[in-house]
Amino acid sequence: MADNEVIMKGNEALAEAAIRNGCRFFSGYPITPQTEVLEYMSWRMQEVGGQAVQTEDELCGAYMLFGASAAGGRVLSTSAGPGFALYQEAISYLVGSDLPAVLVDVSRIGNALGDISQSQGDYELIRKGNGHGDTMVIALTPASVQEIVEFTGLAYELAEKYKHPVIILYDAAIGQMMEGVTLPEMHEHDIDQYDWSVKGIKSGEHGRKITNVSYFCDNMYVGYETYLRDKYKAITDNEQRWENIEVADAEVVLVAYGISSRVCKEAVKVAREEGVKLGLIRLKTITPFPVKAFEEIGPDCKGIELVEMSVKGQMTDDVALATKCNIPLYGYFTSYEVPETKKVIDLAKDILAGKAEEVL
Amino acid sequence: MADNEVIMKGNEALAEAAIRNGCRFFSGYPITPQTEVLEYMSWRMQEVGGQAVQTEDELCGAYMLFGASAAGGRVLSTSAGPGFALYQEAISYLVGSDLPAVLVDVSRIGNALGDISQSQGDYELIRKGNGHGDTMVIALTPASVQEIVEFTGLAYELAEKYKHPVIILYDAAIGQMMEGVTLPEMHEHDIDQYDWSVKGIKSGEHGRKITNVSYFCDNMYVGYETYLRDKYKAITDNEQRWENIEVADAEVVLVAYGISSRVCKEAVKVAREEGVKLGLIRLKTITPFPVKAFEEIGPDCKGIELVEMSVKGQMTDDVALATKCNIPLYGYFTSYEVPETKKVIDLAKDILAGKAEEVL
Amino acid sequence: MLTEIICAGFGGQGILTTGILISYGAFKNGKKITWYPSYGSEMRGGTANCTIKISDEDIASPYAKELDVLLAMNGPAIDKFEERIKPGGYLFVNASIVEDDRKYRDDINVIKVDTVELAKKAGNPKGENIAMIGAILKVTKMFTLEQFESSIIKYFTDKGKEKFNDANIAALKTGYESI
Amino acid sequence: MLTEIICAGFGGQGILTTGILISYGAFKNGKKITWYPSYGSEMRGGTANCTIKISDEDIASPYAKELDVLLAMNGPAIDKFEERIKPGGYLFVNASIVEDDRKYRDDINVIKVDTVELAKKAGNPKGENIAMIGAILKVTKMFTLEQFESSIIKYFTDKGKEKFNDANIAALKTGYESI
Amino acid sequence: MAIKEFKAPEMLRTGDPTGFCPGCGHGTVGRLGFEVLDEMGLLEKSISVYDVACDSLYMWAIDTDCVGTAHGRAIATAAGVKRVRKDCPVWAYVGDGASYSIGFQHTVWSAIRNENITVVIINNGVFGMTGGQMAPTTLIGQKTTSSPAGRSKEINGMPMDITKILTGQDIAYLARGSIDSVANINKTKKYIRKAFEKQMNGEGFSLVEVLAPCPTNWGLSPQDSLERIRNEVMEVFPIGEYIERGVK
Amino acid sequence: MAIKEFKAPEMLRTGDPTGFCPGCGHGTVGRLGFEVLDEMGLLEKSISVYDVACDSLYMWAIDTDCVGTAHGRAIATAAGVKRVRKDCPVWAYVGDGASYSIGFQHTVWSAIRNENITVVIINNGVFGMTGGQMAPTTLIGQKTTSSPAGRSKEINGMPMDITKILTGQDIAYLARGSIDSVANINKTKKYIRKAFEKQMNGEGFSLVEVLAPCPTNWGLSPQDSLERIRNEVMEVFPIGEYIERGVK
Amino acid sequence: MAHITYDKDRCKGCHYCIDVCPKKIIKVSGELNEKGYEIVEFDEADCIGCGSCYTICPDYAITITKEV
Amino acid sequence: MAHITYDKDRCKGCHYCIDVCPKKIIKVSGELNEKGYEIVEFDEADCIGCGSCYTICPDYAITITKEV
Ligand SMILES: Cc1ncc(C[n+]2csc(CCOP(=O)(O)OP(=O)(O)O)c2C)c(N)n1
Ligand SMILES: Cc1ncc(C[n+]2csc(CCOP(=O)(O)OP(=O)(O)O)c2C)c(N)n1
Ligand code: SF4
Ligand code: SF4
Ligand code: SF4
Ligand code: SF4
Ligand code: SF4
Ligand code: SF4
Ligand SMILES: [Mg+2]
Ligand SMILES: [Mg+2]
Repeated sequence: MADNEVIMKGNEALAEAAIRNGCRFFSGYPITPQTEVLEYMSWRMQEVGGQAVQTEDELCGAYMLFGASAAGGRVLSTSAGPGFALYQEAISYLVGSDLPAVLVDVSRIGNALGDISQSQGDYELIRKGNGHGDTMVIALTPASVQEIVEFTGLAYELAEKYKHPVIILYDAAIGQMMEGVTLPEMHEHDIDQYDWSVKGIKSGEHGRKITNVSYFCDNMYVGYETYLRDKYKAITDNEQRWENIEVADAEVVLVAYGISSRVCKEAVKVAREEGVKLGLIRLKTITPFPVKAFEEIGPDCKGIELVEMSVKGQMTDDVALATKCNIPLYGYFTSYEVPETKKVIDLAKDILAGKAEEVL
Repeated sequence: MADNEVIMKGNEALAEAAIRNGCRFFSGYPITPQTEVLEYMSWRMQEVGGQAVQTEDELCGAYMLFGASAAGGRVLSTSAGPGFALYQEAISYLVGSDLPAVLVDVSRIGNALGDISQSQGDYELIRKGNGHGDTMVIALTPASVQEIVEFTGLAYELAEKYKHPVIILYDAAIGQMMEGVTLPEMHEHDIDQYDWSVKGIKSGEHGRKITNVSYFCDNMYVGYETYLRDKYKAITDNEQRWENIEVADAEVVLVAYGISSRVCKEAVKVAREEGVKLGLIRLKTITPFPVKAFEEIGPDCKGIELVEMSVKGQMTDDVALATKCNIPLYGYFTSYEVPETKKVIDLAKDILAGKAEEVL
Repeated sequence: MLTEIICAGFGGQGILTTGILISYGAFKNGKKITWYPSYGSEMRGGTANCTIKISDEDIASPYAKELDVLLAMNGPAIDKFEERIKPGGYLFVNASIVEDDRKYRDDINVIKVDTVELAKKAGNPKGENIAMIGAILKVTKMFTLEQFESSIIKYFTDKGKEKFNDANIAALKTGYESI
Repeated sequence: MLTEIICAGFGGQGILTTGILISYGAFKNGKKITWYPSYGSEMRGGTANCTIKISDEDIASPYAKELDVLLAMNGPAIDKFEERIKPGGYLFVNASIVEDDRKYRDDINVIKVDTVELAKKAGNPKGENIAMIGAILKVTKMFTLEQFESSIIKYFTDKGKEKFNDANIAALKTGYESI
Repeated sequence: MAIKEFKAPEMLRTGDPTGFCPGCGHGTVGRLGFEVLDEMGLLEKSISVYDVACDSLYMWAIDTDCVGTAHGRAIATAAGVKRVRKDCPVWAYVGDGASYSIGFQHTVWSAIRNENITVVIINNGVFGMTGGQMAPTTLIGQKTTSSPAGRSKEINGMPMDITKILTGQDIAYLARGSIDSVANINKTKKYIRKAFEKQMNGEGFSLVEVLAPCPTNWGLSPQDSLERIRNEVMEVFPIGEYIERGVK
Repeated sequence: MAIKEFKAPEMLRTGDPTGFCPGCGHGTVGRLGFEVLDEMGLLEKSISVYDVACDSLYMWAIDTDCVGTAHGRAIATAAGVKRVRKDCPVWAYVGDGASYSIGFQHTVWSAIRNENITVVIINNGVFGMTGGQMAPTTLIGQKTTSSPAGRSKEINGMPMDITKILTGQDIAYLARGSIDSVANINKTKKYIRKAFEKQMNGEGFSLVEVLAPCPTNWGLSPQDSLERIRNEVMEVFPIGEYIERGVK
Repeated sequence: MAHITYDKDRCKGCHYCIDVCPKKIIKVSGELNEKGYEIVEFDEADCIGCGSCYTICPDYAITITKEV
Repeated sequence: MAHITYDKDRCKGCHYCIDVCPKKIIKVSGELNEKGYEIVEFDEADCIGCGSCYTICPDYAITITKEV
């Protein structure tokens, strides 16, 4: 890499950003539309003396990462849709074992064979799935290649701060497209930096056990309940991230993340030129869900327009709760088509004209 | 089985009920606290000329079931917590391929190694997880061994009615305990009964393709969006199930499912004897979430007390939405301890005394 | 009325079956029951136990905090569960294994049953648990001997083990009459 | 101003790289860009295409519905995308492959570029795409020849392929001058 | 005077051309399976199982029953189909990535359980569908998008040879064919026929691996691809019959 | 005058007794590993990886670094640990259910990639932790809770023999030991020592399977369990060295 | 006498058939089909009906009928 | 001269050691330890320090020291 200002695909930018943040361990398995990460890592890790393993399947990818994290490495594994579904058990184990890790889901449409178009259908999987038990992860939703790069650094920071898995979720459109991007400087990660990681003991030290954290809590599950609640609360209180655009005086507030939010941003601008007061709450985290972003909504707001590429309108419930069910919700849901600026605005106009149907 | 009135473990009753409903194919892998299903099936299927396969892992269990369902069989696979997390991709494929199947999660506590106590921590996994894409399943939550038996029959009925996977979710306490139970009569299932299943074609027939349903929809994903939305809506409108106990005049309404709801039922009785007007909404389905049950809540209701064995209070959001955020919510959440009647009532009293803290 | 019972002892002493027999007897005599085992890793080596609740009405939790009866087939079972017995409740001690000079709470009824001896006497050396049940029936009057006899016969007959019926009934009676 | 371009042709014709070169040129000249490929099973055998958007401001969706420019390296590319060109937009046709008597919409500007011939002339037989870019620069005046030259040199130099720089610039110029 | 015909089953000829790339081996290997079924009078009763890779394109080329399942799960799925449809010839037709990488465990365990199905595996040395990443069968030194410097034993391990793995398993049939030449195609067809015969006799698991070209991801012309099979691939993966119940 | 001591590493002797059942083979097999590490001066640097089965009880018996991972994923996890901690001896100590059933794919693929770790597998013929279900290694005729009439070849397939599966793989070391007798325990210890030596030499994947009793789930006394290993298990699973880099 | 039926719309121009014909009677035609693939042409007269071209063709483009 | 250290609290009564002692100097003691396992007893005088009992003991209950 000759310089820090380049054009890159989202997937490749993620890979390069991870490396520049000190990631020296990658494990994963090919799956469209994220295979570029593996392909990039296959040569780039050799340049920087790291490890890129094409594992035999996603499970091995996830559990190698589990081990590499336990050993103190800064680690990455990426997948998409069905492959990410196979990570579920491991994510639960990462949470239950207090291990930092960065995982990426490049979401694609659909539930079964043959689906690779862009989509935002994995929202619930990432926000509420996460395997068995009482799991919650931190989930970041970048909307541009540049933001992928920034959130990659942030992801490592949060993962290690909370000793917790962080998931970066973006859809195929962002993963596959190239944009201009400024990359961070190269940064080395010290695998000995944390006391908790396994590294062999020194004379007199006790052996470390990376396992179910509840074993180390007062009264086991009783203490673990508190531990986990406190951790989740800290994350919820401190890590909400969003971008509000002209929300305060908006008559219709759009809510979106990722690729859809870019269209919404344009819609706000175009609509305001036409005299329609749109605003946008862009979710930069979906977990914790940025409830605080909704405080800025003003008294002029007639309705919220959810813009998401999903059949179910997967963020509906969270937005309803964030607004205490006080603002009518409308949805422009598309599943695989990238939403169009004009349609966003048209629905907003219908909302204002009282012609739209609520989703909840 | 000599007679229809017996005492049985929940897990064994499930197995027997499945067989009596015509299930002749079981695939699964041992995991506490559901291994009895596999063990029971290992001898019982031989008696009835069916198949019970201890697969090499959960993935094989899930995909053998996928194939057996495609071939027209009435099928069952069961697991618990971490094992069920490994079913996620397959569940998504079942949904995407319009295949009926009954799957069971016997939930146990926690996220990592060594957790087998009863718990209700898989609510979100079952209600919102279900793999990648825009998935929604039907999820039944029996509260007794008898209800396991009844819901097993219901599960097959719904699975075939909607060509959709149905999940029965209960916790280890219900799975492990014995109760008296009345079993249904033996019923044979005709594997040729549905036209859609693969069975070899007859001269002049066209080959059937069991695969991603979107291929057969108008305009592919565009049509599939509508197809899926309609299916989900039909399920949501028609299949909500619940039991309301003295809800209309209750000052505090309990909401619970499974083992916790049994305790709540007792609490309603005991509290009313003490003059505290409790009521209970017992969820018999969590998907669709029985929103309609909440219509009966009367004007005297001062608050809703959620009783669940989970760290996060996983049903909180759904109840808030079902009540349009209009009723204060309080939680008695325990993770692994079966809730106690007295504590349920104590919190209700605190709620009425204005001494309890809201959860949302 | 709700009766709460725990049966406990070493793995291999047939503890879970003992609990099932009691539950089944109650069920066949028109009661609602729950039976709940210790399961999972607890099985390894150590102790086994199960909790039985018997009632005329629906039973809420299968867990028991205030025992009417503790059936203790070994010492560790007493260590673990004695404190949970209600004042006035019953502790049935397997006197063939538990030291005779052991001290007990004085607000409960302790009944020592020499199960090995009784089983031998009944000509059913594996019938220790059933002899214990006999003793419990006599003391607590939960069910009549006849009621329990018929349920136990049905239980083993349904399992295809009718050939043990006579020996089992003998053990039950011997236990019953030992008190 | 937002410029929307699609490059399309057979897989193997270097379509994606052509798009990247245009994007990179724009980026190095201070523009915001998005480049978006067809990916996945579409790659198999058939056609390849990519969409480029160039703007001074943030770009919303990387998809394009109203093309300013279609760069068509073969016939099927024209079949598929011609209708999306804006009235008054440009269609650059690879005249080396596409039949000469083909009919086109009459509200667009069609420019035929004999890429094979030009590349040969430039002494860079693999430089067909770059020759095409040269022609586009000349017609659309998106960037000056010099602006694009320096970006193309940087692009290949960064990739460690500086030895092709002269040949590539020759192809670019030949294409530019062919109009 | 009799008529000899060389003619693919009508089903394959009457629809649209397949979605495979020019020269792709899938077209030939799948056809062999359908020819055999046709000749055995089993075509209509047959049920084929595909996963999501290039094999899945067969779903749109055929007009008999089929099931499309998740990546790597075709063999497990086929076993499930067969256990319910005992009279139907059931076959899983899948890639080498699917069967030896993500679904490897199901391949071996279906063999151990001796599931009464036929498995045909296309060894094309790459993950074709996803654009040519390294597969378990990629040769040492072969460049792929995920082994850009060529597969190296040190980093990626040796190519997987299923005939070694299944040595000594008590299955009905195991063979490896190739479609680099007419003679080898005909031989491969015989293997596939035996495999289906064993299934119909209830003898259990039969597996035929077939060396096949993926010109697109090999970056070679179709002809050069066949050449490569002859010169390079067959050396590492010898063709022939490896296990035959009652014979060897 | 010198002193010869037979003494388990202090770490193992000073805490509570292990959680294993009386006569369980885990106690011995794990000890052999720690003895070897101790004798090689590597105990403190060592990192052990367990999954959720009975092996996990070691986490509470030792005082060196360890990782507890999901069922069947110990070998994959150990490979991840080792790739970050190249200087530490890393071993996965796991059950036969974990390594040959749910995690089988990781076992074989770690071997193919020649991951530089040591794997010790306890072949006790059952799923011990979950109460004695059939394992890949359960013998034909053996009754388990999921093969109540005895394992049958027709229904469940033949027992899996890892030495057959890994035949011909280019790994550092493969051996099978047994702990039925003092002599065999000593032999097994030598195997484990070689395995760790190979790892420390960077030669790659080493695997030692050990025949061990699970008296609880076999329903036998400890002594009868050892007898059974000698009389029945060892016939199906012969002990010895199978692969040794540079030697065989 | 052998008869060749060639479905040029199925042909993808791999030219395998050219290589395997023992009589060398299959040639590149110089024409493209609708999909843009370079199709072949046959000199049926010399065909011996050996079926090699059928056998190697991955696209079911050739049918050979032969009287025997 | 060999010295035997026996940690009876670790012993689980498997009695493997009894079987392997070449001198047959390990016997069932008839006593139970705290956990209820039947412990063994040694006749140290005749011990040859062969270590067999140590080797077979799954519970690290025996240590043998021997002067050589
Ligand atoms: C769980 C999951 N992981 C990965 C993929 C992506 N994927 C689809 S096909 C394929 C590989 C195909 O290779 P192979 O099985 O060899 O078939 P080929 O296309 O080469 O015939 C991969 C990795 C997926 N769809 N699902
Ligand atoms: C995903 C998942 N599936 C199943 C289990 C349940 N489980 C825990 S240990 C075990 C088997 C243990 O057998 P083995 O690996 O042979 O170890 P052993 O206890 O016999 O030493 C099983 C099935 C689990 N914890 N997680
Ligand atoms: S990518 Fe390869 S395997 Fe797939 S269709 Fe094309 S040539 Fe065949
Ligand atoms: S169950 Fe078996 S393997 Fe597990 S500790 Fe007990 S004897 Fe050992
Ligand atoms: S082999 Fe078939 S597809 Fe290939 S060129 Fe010949 S006719 Fe066409
Ligand atoms: S049948 Fe034989 S001779 Fe005739 S064209 Fe085909 S290959 Fe040539
Ligand atoms: S071998 Fe060890 S555990 Fe077993 S009886 Fe002897 S001292 Fe006790
Ligand atoms: S060291 Fe040898 S002789 Fe001494 S007690 Fe142990 S086994 Fe017996
Ligand atoms: Mg392949
Ligand atoms: Mg085992």
